[in-house]
Amino acid sequence: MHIITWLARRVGAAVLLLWLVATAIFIAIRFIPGDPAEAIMGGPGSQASAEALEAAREQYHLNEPLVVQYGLYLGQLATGDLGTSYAQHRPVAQVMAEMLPATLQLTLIALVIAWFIAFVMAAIAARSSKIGQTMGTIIEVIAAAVPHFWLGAMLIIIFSTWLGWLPAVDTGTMQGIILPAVTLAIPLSGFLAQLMRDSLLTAMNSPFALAARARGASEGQVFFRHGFRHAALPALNLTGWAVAASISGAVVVEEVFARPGIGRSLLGAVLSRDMPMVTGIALFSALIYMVVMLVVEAIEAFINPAAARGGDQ
Amino acid sequence: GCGDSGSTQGEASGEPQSGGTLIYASGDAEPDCLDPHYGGNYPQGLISTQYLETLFTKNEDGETVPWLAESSEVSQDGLTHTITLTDGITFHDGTPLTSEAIKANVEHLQDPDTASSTGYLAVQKVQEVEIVDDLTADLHLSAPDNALEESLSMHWTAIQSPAALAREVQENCESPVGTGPFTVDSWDREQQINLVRNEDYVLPVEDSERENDLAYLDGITWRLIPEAATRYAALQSGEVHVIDNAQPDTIQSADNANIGHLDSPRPGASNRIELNSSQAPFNDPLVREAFIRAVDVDGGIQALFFDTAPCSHSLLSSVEPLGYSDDSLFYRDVDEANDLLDEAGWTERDEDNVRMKDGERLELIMPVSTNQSVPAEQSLFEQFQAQAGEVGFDMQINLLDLSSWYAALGEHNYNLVSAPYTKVGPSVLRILYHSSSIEPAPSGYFANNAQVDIPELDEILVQAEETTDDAERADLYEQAQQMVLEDFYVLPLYDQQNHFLYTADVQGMGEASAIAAPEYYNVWLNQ
Amino acid sequence: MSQPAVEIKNLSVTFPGPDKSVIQAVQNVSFTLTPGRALGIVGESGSGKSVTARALLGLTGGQVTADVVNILGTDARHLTEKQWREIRGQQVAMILQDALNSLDPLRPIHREIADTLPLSRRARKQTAIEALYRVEMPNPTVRADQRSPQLSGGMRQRALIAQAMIGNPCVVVADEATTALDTRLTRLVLDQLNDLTDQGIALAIISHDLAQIAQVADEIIVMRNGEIVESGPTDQILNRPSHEYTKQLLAAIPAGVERFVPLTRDLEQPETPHLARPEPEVSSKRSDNLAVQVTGLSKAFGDHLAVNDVSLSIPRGTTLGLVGESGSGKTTTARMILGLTAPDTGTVEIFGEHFAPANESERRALRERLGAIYQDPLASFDPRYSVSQVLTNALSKGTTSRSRQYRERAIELLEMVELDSSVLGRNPRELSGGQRQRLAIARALAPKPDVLILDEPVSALDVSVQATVLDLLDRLQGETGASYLFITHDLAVVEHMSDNIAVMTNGQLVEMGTANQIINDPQHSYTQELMAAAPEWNR
Amino acid sequence: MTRTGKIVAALFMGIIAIAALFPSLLAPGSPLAVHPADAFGSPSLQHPFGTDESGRDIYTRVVHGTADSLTIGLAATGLGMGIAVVLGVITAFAPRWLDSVILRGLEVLYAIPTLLMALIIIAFTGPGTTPAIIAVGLSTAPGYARLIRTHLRTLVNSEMFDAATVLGHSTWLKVRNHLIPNTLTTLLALITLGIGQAVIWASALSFLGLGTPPPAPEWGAMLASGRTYLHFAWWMTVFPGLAIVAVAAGATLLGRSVTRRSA
Ligand SMILES: Nc1ncnc2c1ncn2[C@@H]1O[C@H](COP(=O)(O)OP(=O)(O)OP(=O)(O)O)[C@@H](O)[C@H]1O
Ligand SMILES: Nc1ncnc2c1ncn2[C@@H]1O[C@H](COP(=O)(O)OP(=O)(O)OP(=O)(O)O)[C@@H](O)[C@H]1O
Ligand SMILES: [Mg+2]
Ligand SMILES: [Mg+2]
Repeated sequence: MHIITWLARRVGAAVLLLWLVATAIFIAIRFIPGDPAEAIMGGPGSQASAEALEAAREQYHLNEPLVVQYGLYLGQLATGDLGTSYAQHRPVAQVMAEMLPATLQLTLIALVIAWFIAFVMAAIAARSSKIGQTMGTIIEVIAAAVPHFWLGAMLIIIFSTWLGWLPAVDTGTMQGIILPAVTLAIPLSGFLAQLMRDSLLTAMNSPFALAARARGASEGQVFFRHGFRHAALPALNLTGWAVAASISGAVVVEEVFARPGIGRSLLGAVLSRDMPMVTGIALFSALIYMVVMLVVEAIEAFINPAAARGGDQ
Repeated sequence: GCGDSGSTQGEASGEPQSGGTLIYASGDAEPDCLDPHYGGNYPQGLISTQYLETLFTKNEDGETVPWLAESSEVSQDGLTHTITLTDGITFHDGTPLTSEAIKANVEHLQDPDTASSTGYLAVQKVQEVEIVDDLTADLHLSAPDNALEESLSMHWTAIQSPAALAREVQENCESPVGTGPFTVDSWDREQQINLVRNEDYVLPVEDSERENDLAYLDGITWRLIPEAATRYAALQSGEVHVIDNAQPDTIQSADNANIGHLDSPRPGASNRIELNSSQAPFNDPLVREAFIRAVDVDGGIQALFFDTAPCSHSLLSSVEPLGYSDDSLFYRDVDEANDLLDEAGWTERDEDNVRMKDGERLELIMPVSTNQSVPAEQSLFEQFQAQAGEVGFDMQINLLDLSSWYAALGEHNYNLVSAPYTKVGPSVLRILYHSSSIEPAPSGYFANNAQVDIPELDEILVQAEETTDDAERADLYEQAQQMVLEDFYVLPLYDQQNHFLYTADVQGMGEASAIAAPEYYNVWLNQ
Repeated sequence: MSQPAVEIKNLSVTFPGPDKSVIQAVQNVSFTLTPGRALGIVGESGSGKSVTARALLGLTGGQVTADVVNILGTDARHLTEKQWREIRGQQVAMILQDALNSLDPLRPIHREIADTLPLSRRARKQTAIEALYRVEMPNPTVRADQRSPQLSGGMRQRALIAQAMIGNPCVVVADEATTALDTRLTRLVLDQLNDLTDQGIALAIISHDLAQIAQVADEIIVMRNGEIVESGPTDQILNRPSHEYTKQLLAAIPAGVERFVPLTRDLEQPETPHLARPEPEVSSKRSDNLAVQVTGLSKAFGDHLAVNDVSLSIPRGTTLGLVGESGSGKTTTARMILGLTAPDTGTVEIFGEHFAPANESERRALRERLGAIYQDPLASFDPRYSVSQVLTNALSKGTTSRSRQYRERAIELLEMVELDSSVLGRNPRELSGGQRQRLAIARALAPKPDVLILDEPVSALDVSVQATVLDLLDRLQGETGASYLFITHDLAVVEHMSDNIAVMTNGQLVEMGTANQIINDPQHSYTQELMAAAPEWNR
Repeated sequence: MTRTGKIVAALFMGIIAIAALFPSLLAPGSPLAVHPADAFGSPSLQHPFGTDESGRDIYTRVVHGTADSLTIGLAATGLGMGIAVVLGVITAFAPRWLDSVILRGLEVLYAIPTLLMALIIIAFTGPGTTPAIIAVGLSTAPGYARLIRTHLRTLVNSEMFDAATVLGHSTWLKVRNHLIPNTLTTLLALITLGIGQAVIWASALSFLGLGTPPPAPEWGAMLASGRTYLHFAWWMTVFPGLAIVAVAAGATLLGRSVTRRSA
């Protein structure tokens, strides 16, 4: 398939998906109990006057018929306008533009660390004895079973309080991101390693690995030329999910390590029922997910062009 | 018995140095608005203390003294307060401080659009501000108010530039303009608020020890670290210099860790549980007393607060000179509690061992605001829940976010509540226990959560506020406190806790504003 | 005779088995490989051929003992891994058994071929392209950049040969180099192996098919259960076999064997009786005489026309063989006949009754008369079912899989396919390939069908097992008078099994006629090409 | 897994089962009884996991919390799986257009991270145990639905199904004989794997103050209160956390062995 048509199709699908997410959220928000105008005015506790509520309704077009509201909403989205935060009274896009870099930085670093740990774990487990493998499985499973918030707390107490090696909160230096990123990475690496080890083992025992050995390749060469690629593929496939999972994790990790970011904004938005903010973040993470999926597909096509062209015939 | 508070005041060592940015880590919720007129909660007071100043303040002896005001005078009838401002003070925006500002600020507080609650109550009685000359204004009151100067010493009534107040609410929230030693430079939401030194600062009073009037610190980075453990870890590793909302356990271990501790109990009301007397079962004083007998306040506080919070048996903070305390009223006696409940007619029991009367269960609902209640306090309530359960109460704790908590109070859907209230001076008693406070303020808040409705008490409270005789005032307030305490409307716990920990390189800590918020004007970093 | 390139004496290989037991994979095997000559190793599946071959590269993964392992003058009994690596690829090269999977699907084949050469990146690629050119890979410069999934089976096989040749080895071991290929490609590969010996390389060629080995090998050793049962020059093994097992192997080859002559016959008896030829009962209704009639079937997948206007018929009681290269549409045709794939156009009639296209419920009545057997029977069994449950499920028409009520019928079915009733409790996974295929046949026979569609039923089996299954099918046809549609790519098998033969290529049916016509007098050019490629096998 | 491994795993699951069903057998005390005087006791013979800020025995609370935490995990997984099965079956058997509509919808939900979706749902329902169950259940459903759909599609297109078709078995018989039983093992594996994650998600919600409120001995809630005293009473955080890890890891291992066996 031509690269342009491929891209056009993928982008088309992504736009469709975003539209669906936006619509789903629009419908969902209409079901939320309580008066949105009240939420705008700071929740039921604020006891805003009737006039103030009316003004808010006017300002946020809450008096229009649903269809009109939907149209306005889509129109706004199409121009990149995500609305105004009820709680912060600032454009959602602006808030996200401030928060997103921190979260993306955290997620990306965590992803890299997770990949690295997973690969090392898989490589060690794949090459060791039966007992080593069982130990490997158990370590992977435990890594995947550790809740972020607990891990974060443990890492702080060990590396920050006891050993004093690493800061507990972001200090603006690269050191500050180590603990949060590792916290986010470890459970993820558990999942990835489980996946990678299976395919690594399969690849290392496959006929083509034997063929490589038969033509004189060393174990190391077999490992890097064949095992690594095959292990990377399924894990790569999971990257979309992994990014989504990291954003979930970021909600907790940002809270624990007092880092700004969309995870923490989301928590705040949910607590204050700041629906435009919630909508914006949901849409954004869907967008990120889709961008990641696109990139992943491109990388996959690079590693495995045959599969990208529609599999073996 | 309760322990004593252990407070290690910072002692300046050596010559103060200029320079350095102090990193402050706050555990409070991020303020919606940096202008404390808007709403008016304690976190706003804490931060605005650094960049706003008040007309009056409190000295070390707890007396109210002028600050931005040079002097003040009260008319014979108590209905006119004449305030004269100190000359030569300018706002951060360069405009001079004039009597116009007093008028603009009072009007701003009274404007419903400002959505002020604390400040609004403080200037409730001011009917009109009359400008006499550039530096003098007359405040005309609807009724005498001997607490007005105390009220004007609180940062919720701090004086801001009239030009700034004229801006959009939102804009003023982001960059309030005052006269303080620091100014608001920028606000990175959810992360930090950056304050920088006000290079044109003029200290309103004489201070012989200062070479110039400028703060030592280049600025303050006001970080938001809601997690207590993380905050303390950051302090321990030196990433931040000062933390607030210090947990009792960390305060206790701070001494060994070479960390300074500032205990600055808030003025006004003590931290207490109010028993909603407007509805069953607490409309019966016997049941109120039974509840108070059932729970172990002292034991709980001792364990949870590690002797950092002395028990209070008073309605008012221990820093209030007119506070009245009665130790004989508050103790635990389970047998007595059971007898009282029997006497009140709650004699049957259901299968969960909850007492019943006429088919009604002895249920208590306690909404707890997670934003306003520290974990140790929530644990204390949990203990009360278990102990009250032993005598047959079914006490439910509902953890709510602030707005839901307000909503629950607004719907009168509570039997017990702990609502902190900070105000300088004993006049807080009128706000908290006058029957008119059952009516909600424009912001929706009503302060008389115990719903005390005693005409005689109302009269005493009004009189106490209007009298010009200090001795009479003290006597009236003592009577009022006795009435509320002896009828068991309230279970006092401890002073409103306000603990700060700071690293060893922070020097000069200890000064605080009238509302007990630490000031950093004289603080310097020993680098 | 020249100096042997490889000399092996008393080679034994063991693997650790379950519960501390020992698997004796190879025992006391001795042979020599000589430059310019080819040694054939034959034997049934699991006889230890591949393990023996891998021992020449130090890649068995098991415990190896031998009196002599001499590879090009090196005593290879106690080599380190590093020393072995110098032998592998440079001195001894191997073409692995599983051609379809011996190239990493994620890497371009030029890398796979040349990545161990001590040359620059560009030079390596150039060498790889030259090697591909030498093995007659079509369009080598383009193919070099492709990955194995983009290559056909034959191309992959040739790429593997190129890979083996690139280090200029003195010894080449080809393990089942032709198993996966259709007739034409087999021919091609065998020719190329022949070229190797001409170049003076010592060749070992491994197969379970004596017929193929015979075309290349100068000498043959026959293995069974890890041991050599017989060895000698090709001519002697083929024409004067002394061991009973060798004779059986020879007999199992279907090429040239007449219809209904059992392949598992006892060679001692000169005249083996033919199996009973079924007497097709001629019905009065003409259309009823055709078990299957297919008219104008077409099927497209996307814009690829997999089957194009195919019409064929199977007279009652006869076998129609369907041959054609891979991807020619054989399976798709069979699935349409079975009503598993809906045809785009065309109809299928079973015994004169309309069968497809139709609603499943409409044709359910006819289902009883139609059975099917596939290449991979395991996939068609419910993984949770035991043999008895598989059969019970079929016998009870799916209503139950556990009732003891059907036990007797199940045992009967097993007897029909010559399986012992002791397998009833086992899971099909625990059966051998031949046994599984028998079970599949037994299940297909449960509703007593009149037509069996057999899609490559023996392609996965080695020759000796294949022989037993083919005989079984023959016998059953004799007993039940069923009609077969027999799909295969193996000309020898189709010749042995069919009354009529149909030939497909590119989705089209190009020729159909009696077996004799098609084999001896092919009309269509594709059929002619196909027949010309078939190995001559004279006995 | 080795023999000893299996025994250890079985023993472990047995202890968890007892803790969930008959907690008093393992810990006779009350998980709610407060003893302010015993607050913040470090682990000792009397209190093997120490005591918390109200003097409650953490061991007792962890044991009694098993039921709470597991129930939430089970209920959430059950809910998610129930929805997923319905959607999965519809998409596997529905006409192409309906399949692609539902598939798109699932992709939409899948694109929104789990915890984010749970938070959004809680924005609607408010915090609490039931909302946490609903939130975790709903937000895990799309992932399961996709897996189930693929699984069913594979089964429906399998040679096993073809073989039954050729034998003339009706659709219902095929579904009954092959589809349901073969899916059940997969579901069982998914459920056991899912419970562990559901327990983690639910405890994350409790930790954020949106799940089960104190003083219930739910592990996430215990962790949340313990973390306040992290520097002073590490045992309040460590043990409930270990319990979560143990149960989640145990469930995963169990799920994997189910998958292995059915494979
Ligand atoms: N790595 C191994 N571990 C255990 N047993 C093995 C191993 N490799 C081979 N075997 C066993 O050794 C025996 C011989 O296997 P081998 O692969 O040599 O057979 P083969 O003759 O090549 O059969 P085929 O024709 O099926 O390829 C078999 O029983 C096999 O199960
Ligand atoms: N379900 C399907 N979807 C798309 N293409 C298909 C499908 N089934 C078969 N094809 C294509 O149709 C063509 C014919 O396939 P078919 O399986 O019928 O060939 P065959 O003759 O049986 O080949 P082989 O000998 O390899 O089994 C091939 O090109 C194949 O890729
Ligand atoms: Mg072999
Ligand atoms: Mg086929």
